[in-house]
Amino acid sequence: MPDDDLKLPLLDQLEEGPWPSFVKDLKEQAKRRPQVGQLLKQLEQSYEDHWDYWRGTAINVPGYGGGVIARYSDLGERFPQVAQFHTIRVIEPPGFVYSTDALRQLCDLSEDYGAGIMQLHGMTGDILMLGYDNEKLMEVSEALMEKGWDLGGSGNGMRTIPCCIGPARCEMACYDTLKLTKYLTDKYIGYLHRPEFPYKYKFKLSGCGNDCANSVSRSDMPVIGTWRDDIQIDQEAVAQFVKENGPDWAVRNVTSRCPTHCIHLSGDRIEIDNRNCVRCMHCINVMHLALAPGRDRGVTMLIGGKRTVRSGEMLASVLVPFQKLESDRDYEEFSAIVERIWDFWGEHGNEHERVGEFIDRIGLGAFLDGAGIVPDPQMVTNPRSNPYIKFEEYAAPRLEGEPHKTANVLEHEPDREEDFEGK
Amino acid sequence: MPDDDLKLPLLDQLEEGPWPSFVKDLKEQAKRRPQVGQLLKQLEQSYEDHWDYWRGTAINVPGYGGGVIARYSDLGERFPQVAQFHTIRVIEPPGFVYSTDALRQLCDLSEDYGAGIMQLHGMTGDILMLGYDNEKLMEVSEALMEKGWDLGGSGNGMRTIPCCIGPARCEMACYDTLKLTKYLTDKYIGYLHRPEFPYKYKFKLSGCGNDCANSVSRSDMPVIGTWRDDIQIDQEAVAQFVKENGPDWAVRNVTSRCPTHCIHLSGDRIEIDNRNCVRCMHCINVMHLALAPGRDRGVTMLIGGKRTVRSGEMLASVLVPFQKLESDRDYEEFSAIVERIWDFWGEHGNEHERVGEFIDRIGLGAFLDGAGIVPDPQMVTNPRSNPYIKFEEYAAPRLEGEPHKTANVLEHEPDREEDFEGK
Amino acid sequence: MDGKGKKQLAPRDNGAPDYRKYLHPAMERNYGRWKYHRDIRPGVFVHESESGESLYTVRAGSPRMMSAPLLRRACDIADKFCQGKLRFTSRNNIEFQLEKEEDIQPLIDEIGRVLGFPVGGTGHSFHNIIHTQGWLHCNLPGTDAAGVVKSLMDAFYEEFTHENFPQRVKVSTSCCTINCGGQTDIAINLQHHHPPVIDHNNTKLCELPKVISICPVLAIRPDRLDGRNTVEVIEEKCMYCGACHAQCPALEIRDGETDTLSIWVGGKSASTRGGPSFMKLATWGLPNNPPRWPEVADAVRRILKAYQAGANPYERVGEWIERIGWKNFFAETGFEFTKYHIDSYRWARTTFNTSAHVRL
Amino acid sequence: MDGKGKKQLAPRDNGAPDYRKYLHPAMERNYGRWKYHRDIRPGVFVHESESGESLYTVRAGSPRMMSAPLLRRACDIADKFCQGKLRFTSRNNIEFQLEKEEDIQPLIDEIGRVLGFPVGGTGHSFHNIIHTQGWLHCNLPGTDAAGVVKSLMDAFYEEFTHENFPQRVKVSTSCCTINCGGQTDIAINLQHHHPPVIDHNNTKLCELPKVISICPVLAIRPDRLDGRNTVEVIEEKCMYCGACHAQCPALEIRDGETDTLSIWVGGKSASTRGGPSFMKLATWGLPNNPPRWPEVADAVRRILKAYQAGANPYERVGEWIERIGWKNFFAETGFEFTKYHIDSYRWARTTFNTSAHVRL
Ligand code: SRM
Ligand code: SRM
Ligand code: SRM
Ligand code: SRM
Ligand code: SF4
Ligand code: SF4
Ligand code: SF4
Ligand code: SF4
Ligand code: SF4
Ligand code: SF4
Ligand code: SF4
Ligand code: SF4
Repeated sequence: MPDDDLKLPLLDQLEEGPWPSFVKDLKEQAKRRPQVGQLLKQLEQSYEDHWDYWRGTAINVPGYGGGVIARYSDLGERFPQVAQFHTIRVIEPPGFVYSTDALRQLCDLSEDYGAGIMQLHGMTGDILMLGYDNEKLMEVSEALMEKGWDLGGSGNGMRTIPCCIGPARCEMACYDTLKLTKYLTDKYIGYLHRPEFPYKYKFKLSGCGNDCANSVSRSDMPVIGTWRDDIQIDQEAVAQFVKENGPDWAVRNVTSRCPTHCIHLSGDRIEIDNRNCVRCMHCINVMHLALAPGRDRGVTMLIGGKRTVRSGEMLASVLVPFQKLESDRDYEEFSAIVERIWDFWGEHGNEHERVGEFIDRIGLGAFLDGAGIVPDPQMVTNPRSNPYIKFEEYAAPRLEGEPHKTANVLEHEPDREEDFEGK
Repeated sequence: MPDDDLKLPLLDQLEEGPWPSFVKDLKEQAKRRPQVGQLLKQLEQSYEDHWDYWRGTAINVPGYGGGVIARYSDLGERFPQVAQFHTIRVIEPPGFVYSTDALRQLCDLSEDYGAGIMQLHGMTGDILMLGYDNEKLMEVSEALMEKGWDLGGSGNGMRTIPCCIGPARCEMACYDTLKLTKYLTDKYIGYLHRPEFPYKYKFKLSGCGNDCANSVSRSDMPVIGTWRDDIQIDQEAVAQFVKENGPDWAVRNVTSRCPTHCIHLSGDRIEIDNRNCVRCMHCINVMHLALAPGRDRGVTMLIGGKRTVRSGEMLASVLVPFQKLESDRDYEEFSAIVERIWDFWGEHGNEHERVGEFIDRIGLGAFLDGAGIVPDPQMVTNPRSNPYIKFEEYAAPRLEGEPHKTANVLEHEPDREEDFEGK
Repeated sequence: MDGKGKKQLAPRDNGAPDYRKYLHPAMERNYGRWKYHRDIRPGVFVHESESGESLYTVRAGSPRMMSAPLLRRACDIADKFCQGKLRFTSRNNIEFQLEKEEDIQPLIDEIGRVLGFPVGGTGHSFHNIIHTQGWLHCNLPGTDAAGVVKSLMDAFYEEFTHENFPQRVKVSTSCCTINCGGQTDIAINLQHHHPPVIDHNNTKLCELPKVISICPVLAIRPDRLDGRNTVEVIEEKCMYCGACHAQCPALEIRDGETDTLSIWVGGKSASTRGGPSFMKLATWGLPNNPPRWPEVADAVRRILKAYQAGANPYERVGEWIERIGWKNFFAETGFEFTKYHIDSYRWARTTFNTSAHVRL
Repeated sequence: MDGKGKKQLAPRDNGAPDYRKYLHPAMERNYGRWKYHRDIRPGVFVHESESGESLYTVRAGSPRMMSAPLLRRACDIADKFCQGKLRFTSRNNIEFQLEKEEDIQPLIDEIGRVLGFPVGGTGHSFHNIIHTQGWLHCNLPGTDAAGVVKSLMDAFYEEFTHENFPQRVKVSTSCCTINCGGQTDIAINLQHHHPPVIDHNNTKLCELPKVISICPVLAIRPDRLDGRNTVEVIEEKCMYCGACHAQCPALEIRDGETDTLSIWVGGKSASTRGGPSFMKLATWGLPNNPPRWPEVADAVRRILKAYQAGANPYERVGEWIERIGWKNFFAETGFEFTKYHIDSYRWARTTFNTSAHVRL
């Protein structure tokens, strides 16, 4: 029954102010979908009590191990319409691009089966469709799939992949982020739908080091566009830039900010020692009419980012400094790396252990070995400063004639206490 | 019996080459002191076997808990003269300055009772006098003390303190390193001679941030000279410097190397934003005819440096950003800080736990609390990036009505396994 | 639990939608051929292609949570101005694209009239705040997210619609210590202050070994109570991280009375200049104060003011602080530096100032 | 163990010698009044005082280990030239001080003739190498120290007596993994390759709880053998640090056959510019090859050559490497980067390159 006259003393205060109010919008929608009114009432109760009233358990659409976030209200008796109020995660179109047809289709499905409210988009990139009960959940899933949409990730599997707008509308893009998003999603859709990893695995794809997809801080495997030849310089545009801004400004705000001091302004020309350029993007960003990434492009693959829980914040770190991503062969090489990592982590990772935490436990050197990746000085800011190294080269049977075993993930596995010790 | 014709096929090769040869010198000395010949023979055996032939245990001069490094030869039957071959550590004169009388006195004592060989100086700063047997050890100690010398540190106590030459011969010195060395040594001589700390405690004193005493990397409590007013600038000398070297050179090698970019060359004048100067010494070092430390001087006290063993390398970190060190009162304030640390670490440190390791175990915040030192943002390069904080402000009895206990060293003590876990 | 759909559900594995169908025609034509962009005004920029074509983008701030009718109205606008195409950004904004410069103002007017959304959030502005579920949908939150964001965006509306900062300002919020929110220039996060309280009657709900093994500091151990298996939490070890709570609701970490908010600064994902960096604790103990959380906006404003006054062009918040030093950051914002600001977790030592570098 | 001295020994607690008596008269007069210094030539500099006085210092490289007769000869020189005063530096050099410039050359000649010591080791030269006891006196060494240093200083004699580097080059050696040697620009350290071998008959010598508790990774646990208490080492956990060996000789960590030397670069104590820094692994597996350790000198020379060619003025070894990047360091020295270079100890993660910064 629509509730036309919602009185929400606390939430009502969020109707004020210049920024668009979700309360106002939801109140409107409450007139069409009564569960939205009850949602707001429960929210009002939370605002009053400083307390949350949702419980979660797992509900799966048959054949899928994830994609649904189930929510039951603790206040279900008072608010029966939100007693079951689940969210479906739907894979977004790469680059978050929509035709109005497609978006209207989602709107219709959302209202036909549920509360008719959506979040565009979730922090991981999914289309979040809120407010389905157990029954409608199955129906709307079926309907979505019928129309070509697909459920997004949750649980211990590959997650829905977001990417920056890349070549579709950005001059900085060093590879086709949208294409790789679709390629990886489609190729590994089984890993997304039927999770079987130790824990979640997120890709995030950015076309260049500006990292508009926030990949380094929020994904297990950031893929970031880069180049291996020289920065393209249009010296006439440089001269123009210097004329407009003055050489002092250019030095103070462009060249002197280069992290490796490899770019210089000499007169009204830019000179770059490209051997020392670390592709940080700064000079290109500021002088974007004059400078551009090189032409021999590809990606840097990183590994192990995540946010806070358990380990504290973890930024991903360099895994493969450069990988071409143009031919089919390049894509296969890329995939082969991904698969070797999944195989190794999949076999040896503990439950609930992100790949970055796994690396912390066994050591990056051992991880590279296990995943078959060649160590490279670019993986680290500096080599180790302590001498606690177990060189396999010198290992020999010693203790009571037993064969020598080197530091090895298998040894560490059963021994939980070691997780937080040195190795 | 002197051994005039030592044949040492391996060591003899170290007689060659332009650098002064300790082998040649010791061979000479072997003619006067036979134990030196046997020392060389044992060393030759080590060179041949890649093996060491010394064993250590503790020998103490009565009333002293340290100062002697006892050595027994495993080859004592072959080389009876070095069967006992102990080293005495003797406190050096601050600044390593000697009169020839004093040095000759040491030479005499060294030959009268022992092998007549010395190392000037040990890595910690002691005069190392080598080659005494159990009996001569007592005699030479007595003789040294009679003449006003004193035994140096070893074991779990305060160690002999070294300092840079400071005001005695350096224009950079911001406090009297020699005076503080003598003050601390004399005041705390009991802690040096009768060790009762959890583990060793090293001071190293440097007159300025150049740290010629290597304090940050090699001592538990570095004391480094600094100033809190402005860098002294002689603009005429600046102009002269710019004239001689050119402005480009000055920018490239002086101002652009400033870690906080707070120094600028404008024309032939130097301008410094002293609020941002971190007293790194670079500009003063290079332009030392034109720039000098400010006049309101004192010290920065740091804490917790050590080298490798167990923890890996540890550099000391800022404890007290600025402490005056001129009046008696200043010295007392300084000492009060030292004593609070010793009290707290002394009571709660585990055996064999350097103060830096202790801080790692209990947390720097808890350490400051325990030692009564006010937290300062300068102690860290940045505040924490993880939210794992136990605010005492919010602590209240919760679990089964028990009083709440906050993170506390006392809780950690019995629980060894926690040493290497997060807190 | 069986769906009542016409057919039995089976995995379709459709994968990702084909984005090519959804690209604005100008995007499709100039895919990979963009040469550069220019800022036109706050919220509006243009990209120029090698082909000589221009594509204008108008960015409108959205509240992320939207009703179907509201979204349909956005579609109406896109149909009218944008050849039936629109896109969203990674910060929940809607981007409308135009081929003709003269459509910009009419489009902006239409957005304001039909959606009530402001245009802005580009370049060196205060960008739209990214956020998480909060009391609207999650089962773990200690605070709301949408409400905090609405309150902040009201407070910084001017900053969103103008580009008056030295560099882009990115803000995020999270509603529990799991922190689904982003690592950004400024973040508003929840802080718990007690170990979890165990509902011993409820522990049957969860797998005990799982909840025991999830604790990063081994603070949970098996226990028996009234003949049943349960767990106990070693209070001294527990650091209130809430990982156990996410695993098992019987370990309740939240406390409506004492949970507070803290503010973090200096996070960055971009590899620009010094590269990505963590955000660090700026201030703590802000009351969890719905519906408007005024103390949070005050604290954020203090940071923004100091940043605006002190930063050099292109310096992100964290870069500015690194340059002036944390001592001056605390002095200029008026926040107090406490022992809690000093890291005590796994890599604490690596945050210590291991030099004689001091600002006096 | 009772001394046979005339009286029973008792603590005298004399404390530190009174340095004032030992200062060169010009030092005493100008104590705290020095204005600046100038370099005269390698090994010689002058300090000027506010008083107008000058003090010339001549620095002579010593092998640290010296016989009484040799030291007496040094005293003779000081008596002749330096008003009976001399000093040592923190790097084991002897400094002779003069008030008259014209005495410099005669003094240098005398040093050469009487002591055979070179003059140098100042400014931007290869400074005297600091070192530890080695097989001469310690009970723990896996290699010698004095011998390694003599061999290296022979190899770099020219570099000691000239000032041809971009900045001072400080080198240290250590003879076991305890590393009594300094954290310096270049360090030569010993590397063990096996867990300790336990001499079970000997464990009675030590306190078992102490040796168990000293292991940083809890690799030692109590054991019983033939009815006696002993310990066992969990080989997989042990990282060959040797801490137990220092505590108890029955846990033998050394191995004359497999112990090798490794070279570390980029350590620094000075707070200059970026501040102090750790030294990092450059190369490993150099044979422990007495009496001349030629492979060590070769490796050090590779570093010095690349440093000399590539560093900017005033850049210490570590600063140069940071600027050009470790990739180029390995390329220019020809050392191989291996998985062992990647840290695996407590703060390993903080050494990872958490950015998209790559040199391609
Ligand atoms: C919906 C969403 C927040 C939002 O409002 O946007 C979200 C919501 C939840 N996250 Fe998250 N996370 C969401 C993005 C993130 C992100 C950001 C990202 O992906 O860029 C992170 C940080 C990055 C990372 O992966 O570390 C994130 C880190 C977590 C974690 C901590 C994982 C870790 O190992 O650190 C958990 C807890 C867990 O997995 O046990 C978690 C768990 C959860 C759960 C499933 C809580 C639970 O266990 O029941 C939340 C469901 C809320 C709900 O009712 O829908 N969520 N979560 C985001 C997913 C939307 C989408 O699919 O598009
Ligand atoms: C549309 C969007 C990509 C997308 O696929 O959706 C995007 C688009 C552009 N970004 Fe971005 N960035 C977008 C999110 C991001 C993010 C992620 C985020 O906001 O959470 C970041 C990383 C933030 C971080 O480090 O934490 C990001 C860091 C940058 C930077 C680097 C800034 C810096 O110096 O640190 C640039 C370069 C610049 O400013 O010139 C950039 C530049 C740009 C340019 C100018 C690129 C171009 O030439 O087209 C685009 C116009 C931006 C504008 O706002 O003026 N974009 N950009 C995202 C818009 C978000 C929004 O609605 O506000
Ligand atoms: C003699 C000397 C080396 C030298 O040739 O100069 C030395 C020699 C020994 N050191 Fe050292 N250390 C010497 C300076 C150092 C330094 C450097 C310094 O003080 O600047 C360090 C590194 C800084 C530090 O303190 O961390 C150092 C760190 C150690 C350690 C590791 C302590 C730690 O916690 O990291 C040990 C092992 C221990 O204490 O258990 C140790 C133990 C030893 C012992 C006592 C080995 C033993 O347990 O028997 C060695 C006695 C050798 C002998 O036969 O005389 N020595 N030791 C140095 C003392 C001379 C002096 O008194 O002037
Ligand atoms: C004599 C001595 C102090 C002492 O009490 O014994 C000393 C004396 C001077 N040092 Fe030093 N330093 C001495 C050991 C050190 C050390 C410690 C060490 O060598 O182990 C360091 C720290 C090394 C490190 O960072 O690891 C040291 C780092 C400096 C620096 C900083 C260099 C830099 O930029 O990083 C300067 C400043 C400079 O070079 O202008 C300096 C400058 C000086 C000056 C120029 C200071 C002055 O104005 O008088 C002195 C003449 C030095 C020369 O060699 O040209 N001294 N100096 C030490 C001589 C050692 C030797 O015999 O070779
Ligand atoms: S990450 Fe780079 S390529 Fe992608 S949108 Fe941002 S600036 Fe463009
Ligand atoms: S991209 Fe970054 S590293 Fe490369 S030259 Fe430009 S500013 Fe320097
Ligand atoms: S540390 Fe400073 S004061 Fe001491 S000798 Fe070195 S430069 Fe001079
Ligand atoms: S002392 Fe260092 S920090 Fe201060 S102005 Fe000079 S170079 Fe800059
Ligand atoms: S931050 Fe916590 S409460 Fe908020 S959505 Fe994520 S898991 Fe839920
Ligand atoms: S809150 Fe965190 S630290 Fe405390 S018991 Fe739960 S998982 Fe362990
Ligand atoms: S480094 Fe090791 S072997 Fe050498 S003196 Fe120090 S403790 Fe002895
Ligand atoms: S060598 Fe080190 S790690 Fe190995 S058992 Fe001994 S103390 Fe432990």
